[in-house]
Amino acid sequence: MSGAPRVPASLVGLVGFFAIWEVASRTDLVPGYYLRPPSVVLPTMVTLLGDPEFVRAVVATLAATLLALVIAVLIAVPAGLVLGSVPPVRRAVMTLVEFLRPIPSVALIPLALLTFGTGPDTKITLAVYGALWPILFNTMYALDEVDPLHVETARAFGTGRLGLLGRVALPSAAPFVLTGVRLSFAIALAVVISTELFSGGTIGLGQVVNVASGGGLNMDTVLAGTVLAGLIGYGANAGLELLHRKAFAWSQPKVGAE
Amino acid sequence: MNRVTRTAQRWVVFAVAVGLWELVTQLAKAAEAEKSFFFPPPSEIALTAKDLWFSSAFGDHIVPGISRMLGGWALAGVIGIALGILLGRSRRAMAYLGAVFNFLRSIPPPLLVPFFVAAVGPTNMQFPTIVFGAIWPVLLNTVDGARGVDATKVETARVFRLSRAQWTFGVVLPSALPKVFAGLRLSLSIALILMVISELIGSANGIGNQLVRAQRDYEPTAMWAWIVLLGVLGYLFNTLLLVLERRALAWQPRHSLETQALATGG
Amino acid sequence: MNMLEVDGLGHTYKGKDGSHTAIDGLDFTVGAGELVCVVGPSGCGKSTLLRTIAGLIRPSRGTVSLHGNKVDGVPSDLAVVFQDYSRSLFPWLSVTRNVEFPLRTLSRTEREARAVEALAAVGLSTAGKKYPWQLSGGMQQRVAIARALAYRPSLLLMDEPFASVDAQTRFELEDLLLRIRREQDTTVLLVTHDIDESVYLGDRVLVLSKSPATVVAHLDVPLGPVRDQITTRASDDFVELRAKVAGLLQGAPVTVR
Amino acid sequence: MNMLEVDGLGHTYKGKDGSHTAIDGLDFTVGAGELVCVVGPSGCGKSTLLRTIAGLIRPSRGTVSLHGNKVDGVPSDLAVVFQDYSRSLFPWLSVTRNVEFPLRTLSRTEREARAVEALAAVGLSTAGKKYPWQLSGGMQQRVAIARALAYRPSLLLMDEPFASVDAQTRFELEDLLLRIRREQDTTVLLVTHDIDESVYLGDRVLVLSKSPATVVAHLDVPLGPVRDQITTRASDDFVELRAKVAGLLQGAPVTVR
Amino acid sequence: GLLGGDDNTTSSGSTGSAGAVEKAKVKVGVLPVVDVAPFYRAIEQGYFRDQGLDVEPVVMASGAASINAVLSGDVDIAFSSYPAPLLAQSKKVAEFKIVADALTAKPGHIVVVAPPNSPLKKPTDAPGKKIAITARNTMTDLAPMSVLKTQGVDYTQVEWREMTFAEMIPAMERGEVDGAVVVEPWVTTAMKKIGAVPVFDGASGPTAEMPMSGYVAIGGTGKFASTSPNTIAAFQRGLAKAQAEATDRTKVEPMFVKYAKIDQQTAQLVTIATYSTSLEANRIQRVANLMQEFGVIKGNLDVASMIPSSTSNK
Ligand SMILES: Nc1ncnc2c1ncn2[C@@H]1O[C@H](COP(=O)(O)OP(=O)(O)OP(=O)(O)O)[C@@H](O)[C@H]1O
Ligand SMILES: Nc1ncnc2c1ncn2[C@@H]1O[C@H](COP(=O)(O)OP(=O)(O)OP(=O)(O)O)[C@@H](O)[C@H]1O
Ligand SMILES: [Mg+2]
Ligand SMILES: [Mg+2]
Repeated sequence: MSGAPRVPASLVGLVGFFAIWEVASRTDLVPGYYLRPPSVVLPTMVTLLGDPEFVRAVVATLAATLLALVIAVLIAVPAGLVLGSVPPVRRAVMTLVEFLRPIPSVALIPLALLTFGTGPDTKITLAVYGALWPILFNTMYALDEVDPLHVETARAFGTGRLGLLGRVALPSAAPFVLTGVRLSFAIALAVVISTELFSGGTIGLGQVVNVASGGGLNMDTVLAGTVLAGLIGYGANAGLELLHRKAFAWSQPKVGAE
Repeated sequence: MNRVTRTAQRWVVFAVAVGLWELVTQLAKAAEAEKSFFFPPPSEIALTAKDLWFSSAFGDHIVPGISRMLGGWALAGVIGIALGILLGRSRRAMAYLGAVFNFLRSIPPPLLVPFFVAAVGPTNMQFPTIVFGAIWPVLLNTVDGARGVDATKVETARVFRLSRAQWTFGVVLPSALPKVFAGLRLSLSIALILMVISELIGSANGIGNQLVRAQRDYEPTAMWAWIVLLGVLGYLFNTLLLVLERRALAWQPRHSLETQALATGG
Repeated sequence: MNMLEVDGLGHTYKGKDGSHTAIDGLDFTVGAGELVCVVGPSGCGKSTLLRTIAGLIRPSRGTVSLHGNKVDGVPSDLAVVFQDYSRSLFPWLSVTRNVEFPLRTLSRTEREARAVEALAAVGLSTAGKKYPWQLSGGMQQRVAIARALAYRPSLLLMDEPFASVDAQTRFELEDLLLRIRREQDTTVLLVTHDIDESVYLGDRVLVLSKSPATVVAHLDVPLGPVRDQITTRASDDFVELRAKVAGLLQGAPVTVR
Repeated sequence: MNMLEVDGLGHTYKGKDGSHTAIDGLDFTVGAGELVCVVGPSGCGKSTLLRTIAGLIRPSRGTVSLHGNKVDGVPSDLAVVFQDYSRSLFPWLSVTRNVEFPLRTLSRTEREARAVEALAAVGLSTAGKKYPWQLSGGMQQRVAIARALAYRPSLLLMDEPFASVDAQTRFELEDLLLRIRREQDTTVLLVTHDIDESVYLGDRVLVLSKSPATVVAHLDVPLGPVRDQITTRASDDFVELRAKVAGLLQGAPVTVR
Repeated sequence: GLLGGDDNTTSSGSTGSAGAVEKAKVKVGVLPVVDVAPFYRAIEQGYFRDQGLDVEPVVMASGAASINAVLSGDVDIAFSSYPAPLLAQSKKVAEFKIVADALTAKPGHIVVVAPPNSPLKKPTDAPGKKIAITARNTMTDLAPMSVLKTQGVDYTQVEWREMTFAEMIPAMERGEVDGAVVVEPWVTTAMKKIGAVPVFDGASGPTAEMPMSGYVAIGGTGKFASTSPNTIAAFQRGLAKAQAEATDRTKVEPMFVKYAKIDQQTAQLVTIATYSTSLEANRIQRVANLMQEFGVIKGNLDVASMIPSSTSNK
């Protein structure tokens, strides 16, 4: 989702969300001791960000997420190009893929813990596994939508199979692939934090939340972590959108949306 | 190419993978390798699975789990497509709502638990969790598709002063449809995944509930049986969705033999 | 009684790297039921002009009025045949459905009747069930024409509508257009790069200069409402007018009207 | 010495609901350095013919041979100007980059030089940095032509390449094509629906019947290699040939050659 | 090995008699719970250092995760509540050795609580009620089931609902569950936040003084528990010193606040259970028997075989 040019408007939406939350937890609509209001959570978050240990945890989570995303892109884009353009390979591999895809990383945490230990390997591996699919699928589907005439044009001018993939298929698929990357970022972040949350052992935002929720209703910290995760994702998304606008100026809608 | 070779093509990699899996796990078991306890051979898993799936667990856990998941996915699809078209074609809606959605979508589902617990309570949060998590691929892909409507088609629609319904369902939706389907397929597996995650909390039944119990009780064969069930279900629903997709996208040139040959360079 | 009034019309496309003035200070009028042909060099701004009249782009300067009302948004009762016809067809609809698509106010049977009639008129009776990408270029262009005709607009804008059909079909379509214009009293603004065609079809010919387009001349074509491919084209008036238009296009200083 | 040999060529499009035979039993040859124009009714199969020669679709029957070798896959040293020029440009590349696209074997400077030259030849020197959608229809078509010319193919296939440009530009592009053909000894197969153009440009004119296309006639055009828009078009030979082609197209039983 | 104790030449600590430790650097998987307060105190006070050990706590997310970490060899010793390692032992997942006992229940430590207006007022109300627990086959369901059984209440009719402690409180308030089984500090928290009242104590009658949790390691050839008897003994001595001091509230309360993230106010109120100073197989055997009684463990499990031979204070 992009194209939010006016900052005030986008703020209105966010502020509205926080306002509803505030009111809900201030009135007795929801248990306020549990769902702490943002007026408590946001300052807690700011305070936490002053704590070097917390910052280290956030950085650890972020680094793992980014690494996982990069690995996922490096695997999924070429794989998507091949699967999208060579039907026999697609037929042969997709059955296995469709069996693997719905297996939740969370269910694999214990096995991953046994295999990779408590280090960052576990969460990165699981995050790559979760983040692969949107990129892979969007690449494949984008290939289906490549204008056949573009393919014919390139072939007529003697472009080989690889050139076709790299110089025609990839550029025309790129915007949709990037949407896949945006989806995958959120998934990678979710898997990294969930792994920290459900397995522990490595430092990270999930670990902080887990420790905080273990010892009593430290919902301030839990929710601060939640909001921070949201903000990280929001920032990453904004960055990817900027990239999108810069890289794909040609794909901007030429006719204004009503 | 005839049907038989096609089917063979479809399953050969899968069969080889399962064969390798069996081989490796059997070897590990024979060698009494460490941790082989947690990685039973698929033949054993199959036996356990047969007993597990077709026992009373079917009605107690599998059916409730699946109905939650399918219901959640369907609702996520409807909301995702509707919102996606709105956000994709309206700058204003995007300006106001884009930020909120990007914020919410980045919160990992396990961290959203407090919100759902506060809103619907821990024993009722499975369904909303699934809906909330499965929306995003459909939403984002629909936005992309809705935005990508060819400029000449937009102008054509405007010139003929199409009604809002015609514009939405006759122009925007069909041109976004291939991307919507990509989103729906992603959402489907995410719905399955979230079904498992959401059943970890407050639920008395479900596949996720059983999976985690098997995990905790050190019953790796049962745990794998549930994992395999997720794979089977994912494959099944995906196949059904593909049939639907092929019908809905029958108009696409890519489904003609000519362009298929073209895409492969043949 | 002027159907269409264009007054000081100008449009500048704004881009990241500089802007481009496509048309500038255009003034002309088109009476109800008139058929006006627009000719001008490639890239001079003809399509831009049609787009502003159709209300698809808001002009940077000047106004377009229909029936005396300033155009702001797409006017009703208007049909356009786009230059980029292949992209203006909906690939997910069959040919018949494409033609029926804008006729939503009509009953189902009436819609079908109109589509059948329009497709027959452009010689595509047998292609109704096909999808656009299964058609040849010229056939796609004729589908776009059929769609516009089936709509029975009071103002019809056509952007090089016969560019992709063979000579024979082109003649037939030209005569079809003339007939429909007579029968339905449609006002037509037609962009063409074929000078003969502009004279053969037009009640008037609007000659535009090269980019940014300004009106070079506004020629009356006194050939009468009923025309014939062989006799009209052989007439002296026709040959003379045709030379005049060609001369104007090449920048010869001709003052007419 | 035949560059191109087409032998019993036929193609049937297979669809879910029935099949459609676009061309059937075509036989003809084109010598090296010849310019052959193809004319035929809309939808008869001209584009299909070009696609099979380019190796983009595998014909259902018959063979295409280049230099005596059967075509199987896309031959090297071939360029195509597609009828649907606007869709054949890559929207993610600027105009210059579009023209440079096929030239990846050349050095960077050489590529640029070729692109600049080709764009200048079609009158688009100033549009190099724009994206295709910022151009008018005729300009896009000229970009497609420039791309094919910059490639300097030995066989050039053109599908109604001048359909969207004004008369003046069309004349210039025709002459450009003739000049390049002479200079580079390119073999050209050009589909057009403009009968005058086919006679003006062609060494021979291939007339096709309506769908499924078969060869109706194969006319020699004895106008010599150097032609001129004014004198050639005014010559008696020209007028006679033109009438002959028109007659053939309308199905008059003429036996030539 | 590389990480072996040879590099640690500086100290054999105050009790040098036991011989040099085989592995100076020891990783211990722990949870953010009150049970490990003495462990952290031992680190802070340098009791492990005195024994020649460099102990690194690795905070895990659950007992199961902790067990998996020790199984993978990633940590040497894992803290867990007893049912998980005992179950794993009975399934022959690995050869578990109990290195040290951590906490023994005392009245008020594990309690079945209910919101004030709940229909669950006394143990006999339990059948048909929804009661929140952390997970099946843990102390949170075994202990109350045992109590109910001895009182002749049909425990099989209780509807258990699994959720985290944090979620139990709003769940009770919303009436989604009629009660919850909570351990400290959640007993105190539930009372404070929603005025929850105790229904019955989970550590009474058959489960009185029930051992709750301990530290385990993996034995067998080449495994830590077999190769590092001196290290284990050193760990035991260091921990025992802190466990013994834990009777003094002021010594553990700061650990609650710092490591279990319990707020100061609550920390002052929580019931502090008994921190064991000895490792007695027959006491821990009660947990195994309890699990057997409710069918969690099939067959006999001899806890004595799980006590490492090197243990000093049997
Ligand atoms: N992909 C396709 N699938 C099915 N039929 C097709 C396909 N492409 C073309 N046809 C059919 O083949 C016939 C010939 O098409 P072709 O495009 O070759 O005609 P053409 O001579 O180029 O016509 P025009 O001058 O209008 O461009 C047409 O009747 C068309 O309907
Ligand atoms: N979307 C756009 N953005 C920027 N410039 C544009 C855009 N559309 C057209 N132009 C420029 O405006 C000028 C006029 O374009 P227009 O399409 O109106 O020409 P035209 O007269 O229709 O030409 P043709 O006969 O070749 O179709 C051209 O120079 C073109 O480059
Ligand atoms: Mg134009
Ligand atoms: Mg064609």
